[in-house]
Amino acid sequence: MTQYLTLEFTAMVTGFALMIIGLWGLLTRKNLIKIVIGFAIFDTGLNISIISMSYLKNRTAPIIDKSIDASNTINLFVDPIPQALVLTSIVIGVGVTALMLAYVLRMFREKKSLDINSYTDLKW
Amino acid sequence: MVDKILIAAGILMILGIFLSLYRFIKGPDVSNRVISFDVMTVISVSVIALIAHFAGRIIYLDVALVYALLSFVSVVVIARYIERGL
Amino acid sequence: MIKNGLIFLVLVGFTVILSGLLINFHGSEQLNPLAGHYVQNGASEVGAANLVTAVVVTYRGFDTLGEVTILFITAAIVGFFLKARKEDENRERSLRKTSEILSTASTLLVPTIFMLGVYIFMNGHLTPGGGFQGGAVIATGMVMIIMSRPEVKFDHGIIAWIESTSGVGYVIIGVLGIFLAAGFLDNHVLPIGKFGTILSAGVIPLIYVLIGLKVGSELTNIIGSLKETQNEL
Amino acid sequence: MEGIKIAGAIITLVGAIFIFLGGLGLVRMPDLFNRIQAGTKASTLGTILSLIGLAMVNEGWIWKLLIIIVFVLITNPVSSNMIARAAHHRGEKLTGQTLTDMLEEETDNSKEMEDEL
Amino acid sequence: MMNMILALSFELIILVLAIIAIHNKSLKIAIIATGVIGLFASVLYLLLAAPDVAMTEASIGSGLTTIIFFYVLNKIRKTND
Amino acid sequence: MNIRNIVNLFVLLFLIWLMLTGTLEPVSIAVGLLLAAGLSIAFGKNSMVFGKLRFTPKMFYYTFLYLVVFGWELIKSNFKVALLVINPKLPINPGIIKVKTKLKSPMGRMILANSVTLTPGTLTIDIIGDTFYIHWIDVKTLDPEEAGREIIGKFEKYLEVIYG
Repeated sequence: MTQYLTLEFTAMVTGFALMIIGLWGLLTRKNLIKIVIGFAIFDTGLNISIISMSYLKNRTAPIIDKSIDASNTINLFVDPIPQALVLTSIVIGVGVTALMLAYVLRMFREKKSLDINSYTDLKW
Repeated sequence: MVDKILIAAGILMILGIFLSLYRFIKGPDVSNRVISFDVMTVISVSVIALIAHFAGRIIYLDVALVYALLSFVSVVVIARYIERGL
Repeated sequence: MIKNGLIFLVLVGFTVILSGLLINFHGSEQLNPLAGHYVQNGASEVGAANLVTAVVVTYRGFDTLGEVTILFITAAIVGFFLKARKEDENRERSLRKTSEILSTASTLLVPTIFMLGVYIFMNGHLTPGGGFQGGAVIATGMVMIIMSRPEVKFDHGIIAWIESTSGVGYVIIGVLGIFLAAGFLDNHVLPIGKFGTILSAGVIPLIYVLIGLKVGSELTNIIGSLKETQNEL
Repeated sequence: MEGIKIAGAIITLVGAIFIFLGGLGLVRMPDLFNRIQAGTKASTLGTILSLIGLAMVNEGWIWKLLIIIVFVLITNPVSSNMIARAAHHRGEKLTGQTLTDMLEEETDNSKEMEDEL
Repeated sequence: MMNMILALSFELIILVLAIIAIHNKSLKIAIIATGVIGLFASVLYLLLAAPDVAMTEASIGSGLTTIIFFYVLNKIRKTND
Repeated sequence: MNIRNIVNLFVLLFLIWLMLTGTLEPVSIAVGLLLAAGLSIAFGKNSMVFGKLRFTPKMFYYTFLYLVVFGWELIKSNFKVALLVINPKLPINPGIIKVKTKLKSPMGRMILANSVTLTPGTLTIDIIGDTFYIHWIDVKTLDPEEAGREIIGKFEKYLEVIYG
């Protein structure tokens, strides 16, 4: 039991649960903006699970300052590579969200409706 | 000794966040939820400072500064939306 | 009905895949070899105290260039889709006025916010900051200006000029790295300097200033086009 | 030295108690304006006290904590004022115990506006 | 131990808010809930020793996303004045 | 273009830079001076509120007095509202009243409104002309004069000296 009660494991569970909740919203909601919100939640869950993979027990952030012994960094720091990855992923995420919202506005201009069932032009 | 007192303080802050979460779930309309959002972020600033103390890193405090600033601007945008000024 | 069943099946399948991943997840005790190399030699090779910055700007600098390009394309598409509305003065006048407290406080807050943004991207190699965060803070300052004076219009020409100039500057610094140092986007174009001071780590502060200006102007552009597009309904 | 640290920790604890009372006020008060009064104000003082306490516990953190305190002191009243103003403009219901509303007379256009979004 | 308590509470809060964000009928409430998820996720990143990511999430993922959502919502709401 | 305006903004921004970096290295100070100069020239002409400040010894003395009074009021009224919250009967008596202010400068009015908002028990809702509309959790009087003395009188006399 106690082996599962660690910071990285619970954060991983949270990230996966957020991904499932986001997917649920993405698939079941009818409102276009709700679908974009589901996407944003999915994105956050994904980022949380990647970061929880980079965490190592009892270590600290990879930034050298006065409170850190600079010769022993390999035993003090967590993994910096997933952090750099997620940093860029968040910025891309906001760009994609803005793009989706611009599409939503454009679609709304055509049909004056936010319900996804009224867009049947390409449905088969 | 110091750390024990600070752990008690942290638990009280978490309870405060849970109480405002109750208001967020219950709150009859949007304005009440925005108030709850505001209170949660103000409490979180001191939680971040507490985390910085337990980690022993001064650099974490920069995050608290950005956090306070961005939530303030979000609240102002939401308020302007509510009063139709956006 | 069939559709709901399919959605349920997709969610259950996703849950099964994720729980399979979760069971095999063990927190590791040691850094893997690549991360170990970055952590051990990052400070001496690059000269940046913040190793995440070292990875973002130098070791994986090419990815960052691509990412900034993606953000630029996104801002361009948003601006293309949302054309500016026709001039209707009536709507501007029907908006509720800003409160006096906000407009007075913003004269105090806006310079402070800009100073904070500049601090964040100038100190990206020493503190948890950098171009992306600083750019977002600068865009927030622009939002604050709109909030306090709704009638203000951004000059898209100046924003586009800042954006393209900083983008070109970023690429030029990268190309200079080929001639003056070991390769594209190498940071030894300028001397490394004393570890832990503001003007150290080669060209990392310069690159982060350029990224900050570029990201800030792109996000400002997105918000500006969302503000100035026509009202539906 | 140790005494100053313990005093700082106790100040942080007092701040945490104020934060908790702010949350309690947010739950118990009957309408929006009273919730702002009890909630955001108490938690602002609580945050300031706990940051001061942490500045006493960790030497060398004072300047950065001080700038956070100044920032919270400037921004927090502005944001709660904005929410209160917007809600009053929308025609937020006041609690039955309210004695008087002198702003109601000034704003004649405080019609109830419904929107379904 | 403190970190564990804080992390568990924030994870619980994030999950509750995610369910509110998907389940609630009102779009405004869903957007505010998404913003709060971003803010608490940034505290969680800080607990997982990633201050850079925490700062990015607080500034971009939470703040600017909320602002963009509200601008879009402002464009498509029914104006009755 | 007001020179005093730009200089005041420059001093403010440079102090913020010093507090943020927390070092006294010459290079850092030089960078901070450059940045503060650039930003204050860029924003100086839009924000006319700083030009009113005059740095005299009297002003510093009154600022100090104001901070002491404000801190004392903050703590006192916080305890009052905290006792209200934990009281099971919740004996509140709220209402929105109006008070008139004598202050003219925008900065002084903003600081007055923020001080009123920060002390629990009173909350500025709107400012129309010279009138502050204040939500008071425990209304004692409906008369604007008396309410003004009760709520803003203690702050106003210091701010009047500081901001003229």
